[in-house]
Amino acid sequence: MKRVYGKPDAMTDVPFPYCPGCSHGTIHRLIAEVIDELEIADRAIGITSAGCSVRNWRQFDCDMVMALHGRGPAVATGLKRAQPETVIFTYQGDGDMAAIGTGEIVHAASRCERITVIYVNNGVFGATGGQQAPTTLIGQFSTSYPTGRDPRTSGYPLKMAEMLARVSPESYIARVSIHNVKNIIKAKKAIRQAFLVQIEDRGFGLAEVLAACPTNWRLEPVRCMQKIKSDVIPYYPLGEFSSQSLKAQ
Amino acid sequence: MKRVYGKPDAMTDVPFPYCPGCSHGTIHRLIAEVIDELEIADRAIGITSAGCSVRNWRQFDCDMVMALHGRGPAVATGLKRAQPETVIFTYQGDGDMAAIGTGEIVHAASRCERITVIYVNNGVFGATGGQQAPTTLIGQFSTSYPTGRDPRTSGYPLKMAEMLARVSPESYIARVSIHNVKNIIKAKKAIRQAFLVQIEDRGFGLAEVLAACPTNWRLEPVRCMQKIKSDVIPYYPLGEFSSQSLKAQ
Amino acid sequence: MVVEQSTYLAVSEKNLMSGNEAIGEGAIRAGCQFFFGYPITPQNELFEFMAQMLPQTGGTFLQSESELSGINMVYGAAAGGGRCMTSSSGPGFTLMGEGLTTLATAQMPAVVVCVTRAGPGLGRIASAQSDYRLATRGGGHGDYQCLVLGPASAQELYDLTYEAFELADRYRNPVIILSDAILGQMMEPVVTDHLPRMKTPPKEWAVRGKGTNPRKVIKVAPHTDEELIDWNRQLKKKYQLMQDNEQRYEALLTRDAELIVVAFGSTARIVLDSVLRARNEGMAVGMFRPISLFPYPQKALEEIVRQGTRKLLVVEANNGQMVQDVRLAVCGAAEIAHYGFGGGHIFSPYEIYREIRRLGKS
Amino acid sequence: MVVEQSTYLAVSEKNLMSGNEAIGEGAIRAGCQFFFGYPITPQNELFEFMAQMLPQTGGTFLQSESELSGINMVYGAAAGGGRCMTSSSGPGFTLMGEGLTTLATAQMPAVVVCVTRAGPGLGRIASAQSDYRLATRGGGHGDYQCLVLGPASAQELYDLTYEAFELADRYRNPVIILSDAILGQMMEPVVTDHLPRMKTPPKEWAVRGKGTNPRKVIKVAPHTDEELIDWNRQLKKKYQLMQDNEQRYEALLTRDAELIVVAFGSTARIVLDSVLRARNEGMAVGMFRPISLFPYPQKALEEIVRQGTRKLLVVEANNGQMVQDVRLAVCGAAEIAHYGFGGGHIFSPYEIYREIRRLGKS
Amino acid sequence: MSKAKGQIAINPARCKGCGLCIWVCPQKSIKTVDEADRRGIRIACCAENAPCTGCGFCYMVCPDTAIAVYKESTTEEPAD
Amino acid sequence: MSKAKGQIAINPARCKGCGLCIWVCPQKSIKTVDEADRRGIRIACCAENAPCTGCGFCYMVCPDTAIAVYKESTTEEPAD
Amino acid sequence: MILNEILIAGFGGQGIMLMGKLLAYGAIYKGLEVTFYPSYGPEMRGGTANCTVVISDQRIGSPVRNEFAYLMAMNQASVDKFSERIKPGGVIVCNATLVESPPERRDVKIVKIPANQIAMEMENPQVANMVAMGGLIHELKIISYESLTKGLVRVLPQYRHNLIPLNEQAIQKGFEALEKKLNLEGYDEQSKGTNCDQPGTV
Amino acid sequence: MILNEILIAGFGGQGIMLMGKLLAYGAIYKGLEVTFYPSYGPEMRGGTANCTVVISDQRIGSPVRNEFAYLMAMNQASVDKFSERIKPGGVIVCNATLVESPPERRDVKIVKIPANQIAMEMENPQVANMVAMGGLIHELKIISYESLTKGLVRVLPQYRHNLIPLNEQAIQKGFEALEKKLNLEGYDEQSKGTNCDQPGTV
Ligand SMILES: Cc1ncc(C[n+]2csc(CCOP(=O)(O)OP(=O)(O)O)c2C)c(N)n1
Ligand SMILES: Cc1ncc(C[n+]2csc(CCOP(=O)(O)OP(=O)(O)O)c2C)c(N)n1
Ligand code: SF4
Ligand code: SF4
Ligand code: SF4
Ligand code: SF4
Ligand code: SF4
Ligand code: SF4
Ligand SMILES: [Mg+2]
Ligand SMILES: [Mg+2]
Repeated sequence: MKRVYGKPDAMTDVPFPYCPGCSHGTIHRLIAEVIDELEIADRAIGITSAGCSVRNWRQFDCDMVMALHGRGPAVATGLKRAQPETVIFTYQGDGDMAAIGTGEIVHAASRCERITVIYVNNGVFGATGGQQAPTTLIGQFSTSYPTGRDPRTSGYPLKMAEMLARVSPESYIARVSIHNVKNIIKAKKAIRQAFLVQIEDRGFGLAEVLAACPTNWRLEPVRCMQKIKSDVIPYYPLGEFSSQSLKAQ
Repeated sequence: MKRVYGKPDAMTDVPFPYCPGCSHGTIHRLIAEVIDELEIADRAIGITSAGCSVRNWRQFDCDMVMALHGRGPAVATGLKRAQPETVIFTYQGDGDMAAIGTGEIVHAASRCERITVIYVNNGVFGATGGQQAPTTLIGQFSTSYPTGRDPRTSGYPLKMAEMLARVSPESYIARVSIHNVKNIIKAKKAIRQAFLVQIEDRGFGLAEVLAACPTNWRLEPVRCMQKIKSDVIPYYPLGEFSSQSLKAQ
Repeated sequence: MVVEQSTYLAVSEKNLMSGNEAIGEGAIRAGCQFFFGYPITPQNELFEFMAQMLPQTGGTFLQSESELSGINMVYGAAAGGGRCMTSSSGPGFTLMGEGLTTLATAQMPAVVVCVTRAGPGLGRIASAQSDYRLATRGGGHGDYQCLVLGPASAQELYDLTYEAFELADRYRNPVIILSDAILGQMMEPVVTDHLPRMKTPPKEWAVRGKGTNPRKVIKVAPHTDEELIDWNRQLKKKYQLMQDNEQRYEALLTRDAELIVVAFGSTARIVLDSVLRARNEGMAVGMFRPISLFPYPQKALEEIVRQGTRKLLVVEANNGQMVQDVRLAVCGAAEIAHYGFGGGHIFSPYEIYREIRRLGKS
Repeated sequence: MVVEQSTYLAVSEKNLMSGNEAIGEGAIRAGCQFFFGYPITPQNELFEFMAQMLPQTGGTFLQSESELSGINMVYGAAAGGGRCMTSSSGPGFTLMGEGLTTLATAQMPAVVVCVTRAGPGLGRIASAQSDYRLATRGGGHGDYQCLVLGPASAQELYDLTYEAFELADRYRNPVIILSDAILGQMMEPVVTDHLPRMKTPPKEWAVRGKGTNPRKVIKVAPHTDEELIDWNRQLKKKYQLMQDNEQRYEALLTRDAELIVVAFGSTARIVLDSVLRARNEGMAVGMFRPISLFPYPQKALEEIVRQGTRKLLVVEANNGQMVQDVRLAVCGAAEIAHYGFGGGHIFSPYEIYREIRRLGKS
Repeated sequence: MSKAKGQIAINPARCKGCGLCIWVCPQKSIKTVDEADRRGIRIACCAENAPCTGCGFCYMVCPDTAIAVYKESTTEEPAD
Repeated sequence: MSKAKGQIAINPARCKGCGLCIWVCPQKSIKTVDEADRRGIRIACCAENAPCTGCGFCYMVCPDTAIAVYKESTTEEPAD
Repeated sequence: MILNEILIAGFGGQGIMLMGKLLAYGAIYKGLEVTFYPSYGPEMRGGTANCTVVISDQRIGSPVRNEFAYLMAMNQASVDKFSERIKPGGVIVCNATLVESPPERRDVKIVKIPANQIAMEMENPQVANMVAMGGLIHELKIISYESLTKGLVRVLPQYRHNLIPLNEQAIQKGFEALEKKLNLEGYDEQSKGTNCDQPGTV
Repeated sequence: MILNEILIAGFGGQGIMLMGKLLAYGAIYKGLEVTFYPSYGPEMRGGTANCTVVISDQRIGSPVRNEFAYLMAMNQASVDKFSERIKPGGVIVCNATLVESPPERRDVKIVKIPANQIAMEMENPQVANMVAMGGLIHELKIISYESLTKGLVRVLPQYRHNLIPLNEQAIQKGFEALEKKLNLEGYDEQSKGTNCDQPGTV
């Protein structure tokens, strides 16, 4: 028998530290597969960020740099300018990128910085115990708003992909999900494109991945996948929001 | 003879400290006129920001609070939550709001905070001597990019009104200009709407005003007005980008 | 952890409270009506306590998009006359430097809590005291100063947080509560009813719209160079007043002590055990616990040392940040040693006892 | 001000340079290839010099969207092995606290310039020295330390900026150049050719993609609590090494001085005139000028004072931030007075002379 | 409208001589004075024999609110 | 495709028993073990007599990359 | 003077923190000083959990301890990890249902209580922790059944207050199990002692 | 020893800063120490401008001064604002074209040079500042025409280097105007002196 699926090479042997069913693991694997397929492990550099994935420098078998909360795109910018031959990706949660790091990501996008951003939208601050993220759905429970998100008090869920696409003319920006096999395959394609647009020097790449946090959603993993489909995607439509430069090619 | 036009009451007698032909003055006057017409001088509070207008607390005859660079919307949020009966407006340049203050404005907009933002887009950091703003046009000279803005190095001019409208469902967001009488009248209407949407508790209000900085553009005031028409508006189209809640009424 | 209900506020007996909750209770008791903050471990219990309680008490809780924004919201609410608070830990506390210099400049009262974790950088969530320097000296630019209180028990966290609001209003200045992860997580009985329930006092300087009065302006920069110099002179006077009036400390068994251990916050708790053990063994050891960290209780320490102390052992869960203050207070009058580590080391009473013995002998 | 062309880099004679330009020249001479920064007065001439020069020398200039972002870009470029720099003044320098603790934790070399203006808060653009404390002690959380140099002339700004890059690489640590608005605006002749044109040295720890080597990780937090404690211990050792090796100062007429005026940066320039005048009048006055502000030149000051100085007069354009360091150095061995004001007061040589005379008499 | 009789007053302490009112006046009834003032500025003033209609355009564009416009017995609103 | 013969191997050190593979397997050929391990987790394992086709779905959804899929003499790509 | 340092350990889900807080309230109602310090394992969620309760009639120094007079071990892992931390003369109370190999020390008193089993017999497996608490206060002696149960209303959320009688019953069952000297074995008379008086305690 | 504090003042657009820098280069080429310190008025743009040049043969302390040995006043406002700051025995060089009422002090030397007028005569009004410079170095004495003009190539931008001969000529014209003792009046012999030696100078 031949192994047809298995751990990608760009992933280390260290098991993931995440809760059972946590989407971070799936997304990590997709990134590693793309790094393998594009054969860029030797020149890829990942930027970690604060969040449950803060120590994912242990997961990727490539050079890694840790950034402080929200600053990934700035660190990536400095590094890419210093080492233009490398392939830089940031890995950021929705707290990291859509809350404290708003300035950094908006400007990296508008500079069309040649970096790749993997943006994990799980609708919650996972690492700090389930507080409301900018992406938390209306009515959704969190430890900061125990009665559920009320737009009157704390506003509307932020659609980062749409917003960033609006300011980043040379870019590939897409929203994907990992709630079933079909979408996982699509998600990988989007991640691949988000890398390619950098590698081919065509622009800024960002894949927003709708993800689950079973622990803070207080749901079984399988129920989480169903919830992504039933509740999350209707608010956060999947698709490509910017692929100007790709079409131009 | 009867005075038909003259200094509005909500303006103090202190002459403006701006360069000849600087649009800040025009915009100040429009705000003061709107405050007069809405009869809110007694409950309006202005938030000043860093920039050439940093000391415009001297110009408005209402309570004023100085904010640090870019933080106007956060200060306004805190103040509005503490004093919900007041009418709060921030006055921010494009360096202030679109550069260092990106996080604050994006989140104030997405919270649909009941505040009014007067956003002065003059395409330049005026106060610090003409460096590139996030809004500087492609090819435009600045002291930070003396050979002109190259999107490859420093990205594309940021369209804040469009971007913010994307994340602010309950809001009035418009872009106006003051390059001639017709547009000045329109600008005043937009400023008025941006106040009204707050006063009537319908949402967040923002008027982006295309403005001139004769000194750093190194152009005569009249030439500046022509340049707004010929160069600036084609990139920054005028209009309303969000008035959902207004239409709903 | 979500506090499921407000039992605390109702009962008049001792309540078991975590240090983080005690801060929240003290704040609400003092009439705090506004909390703006951003999650960070190990202060989340406080954050979530306020999230739960403020809406119940008619106050406002708002999760800001960052600490930078949060403290500026605090500034806005303070300008509006509200009693308000924010809280964080190391990395977030660092981001409040701008806000602190703003609040201090504009002379706006506010309470800022730092539940210290191990640094530097992202660090880890283990308890540490390495933000002492940042709280007492650092953060923002220019000549400004925050009052800094360093409680050491849940009761003290409650009492001093309450008092912090009073001090903030009295001096029109930000007050920092410097706590740490041990104090934050630890639970202890707290009595609450000895302090009257406060409402925000009237503040004639607050902006609410001018109404029919002359307008008010809250400034972070004056109009002329001369004004700014004068402004700084005023601030300096105020800080001197704080130094004259707000030095707080606890001295234990110091009268005849040849060696005094100086420690604050959770470390002082551990030191207490070590000191008592050494005393039990006949060593002439005492403990000095600064409660106000700015102003540092210089006068008391100096006087105590004058009574014949030969040595001071400064114990802190950091690389020696408080040593400078001790040195400045005693200025050569006693030998000063430091024991401590940055990065989240948790002392055992025994190791400090060992250090006391070692020093006592030499 | 825009520097219109690069005459400086070509000529081997004395050039008239503003202090801000001298920093830029020194940086480029040292092989600085990356500048990330955000405009702020009174450092804009440096910012604009780099904007002009770096593209001409094959380097990268990028205006960041904020200082917070700028210093994190510096961190990224430093991680990539580049010699890099950022600069600001008070309000922006405050926003770099997070970046500084990051750089220090990750042990990344970088040069950070603060051209101080009057604070606190938004303050004004008048010259001041009130970011002394922020540079030497503050900014970020946790136990970390930057090297801080305080030049006092255009030549020294040039020389020390150049050296700062060397020091940053040697210690793998951020180095702060603490300048001020007077030094920044003032022009003086500067010789440049005595320092060889440097290239970025090879840095085996930099990340460039692993290639065929084992991968590298640049961290701001280690994996375990123990590692973080150990990490802090290593950092402490390094800071001790700095303290042992990098104390710099200038002493003038101190040998027989009964009164020594201690001052740094632009204030030391003014003090020089006052001291010479007093000397001319027969007073036994000297001047001590710390050049390294961290480490503070304690050893030298202590020794000098031991030679019989009765009094020290600390003159600074702030409310007395350096006094603590002087006190810590001499520890009771001499009386210490402070003269200075926060908020942008510019001393005249005469007023300091007057102060010297007053003290000399008492 | 062109028959209405208007008049403007320019506040010399506020006018900075930017020239926008001159540019915008449909009646060409504003010009600059000949002599610079203490600030080195040649401010705006009424041109002789040029009929002001009181249209308010100059007021509208003046960045320094240096102009007041008067009109003979009319309460008309500005052109819209 | 359903006739192809496949086989999976589950890494017990990586599996966290989240159940996603069980949910997704079209052949119902995965189940949980009866006993919790030292971590208190009941990990996934192959169900008896259930024909694995080697489709890879389980690998795809596994958040912990705990599954490797083997197939008899085929190099087919995953369903797309 | 009284000074008891108690470590309660088990895995997440066993209600370890609740036990600690209840004990702390027991001390409060006895008029004693008390501190409670929680500690979670390095695992993200679930995993191990333990808490330290210090009870004294005098002001309490450190809430964090390295050595303890009492260990309440709710599972085997807790025994393996912590039994060496108990001072000579101290007491280890084991949840006999889940602890197969009790510690082999002979200088401490080892008490076994089949907490889960008793709870199961009560047809309420989730009160095993309360059964164990009954056993623990039996050994502790300074906390009475009354003062302990008085705390239930404070530590249980409102919506569980209907379960207070059940919890009381479980505590009583646990207490009685030891009172009847049932399940007592491997107890070395010589090292008996409830309050240990080692160097380092005051 | 040599110590000269020179204040050059006028309004923006008169080339005040250029004058100061040129003077500084003159000092450099003379092998002297020099500092140049610019100062702009509080107005946003335009408005007044002045700069301080300190020249010495020894290390220079403060680049900022309150009192000066020389004032080069390019307009009336400068005379009004600064003439009191000139030390007794000092020199005030006035741009006579724009200074209508020269200072009334009798303890300083007052020199008038119609700089704009001479420039106008040269049909290059913009070189008035260079004419004034010629006058200034005539009074200063320590900076020669040669060392001053050597600096032109350093202070003028490349695209203006073609104007160097014109500038040299203007400087010369200014120098000669005073050399020929033209336009010299109101000068009190008793207070004559180029280097003042007041308390506070070294
Ligand atoms: C300046 C600063 N503030 C706060 C924190 C605490 N913190 C760490 S991760 C995080 C947010 C985590 O949420 P997200 O980015 O969505 O990641 P997730 O855990 O959900 O994957 C926060 C607030 C921090 N590390 N630094
Ligand atoms: C933290 C901080 N960084 C930088 C500055 C310096 N600064 C003052 S205003 C300004 C930008 C001004 O540009 P803009 O907001 O567009 O206002 P304008 O002057 O053009 O009206 C800057 C960078 C500051 N005050 N604070
Ligand atoms: S808390 Fe949520 S995001 Fe974090 S590891 Fe657990 S499931 Fe994943
Ligand atoms: S610099 Fe520009 S924006 Fe500033 S006052 Fe002058 S014209 Fe206006
Ligand atoms: S528009 Fe106003 S400021 Fe400009 S010239 Fe006319 S009156 Fe003067
Ligand atoms: S009111 Fe109209 S017509 Fe009269 S001066 Fe002004 S622009 Fe001209
Ligand atoms: S490979 Fe396909 S059939 Fe085989 S176990 Fe996995 S999901 Fe089931
Ligand atoms: S999906 Fe992976 S982790 Fe989850 S049960 Fe299956 S093999 Fe285990
Ligand atoms: Mg998240
Ligand atoms: Mg602008």
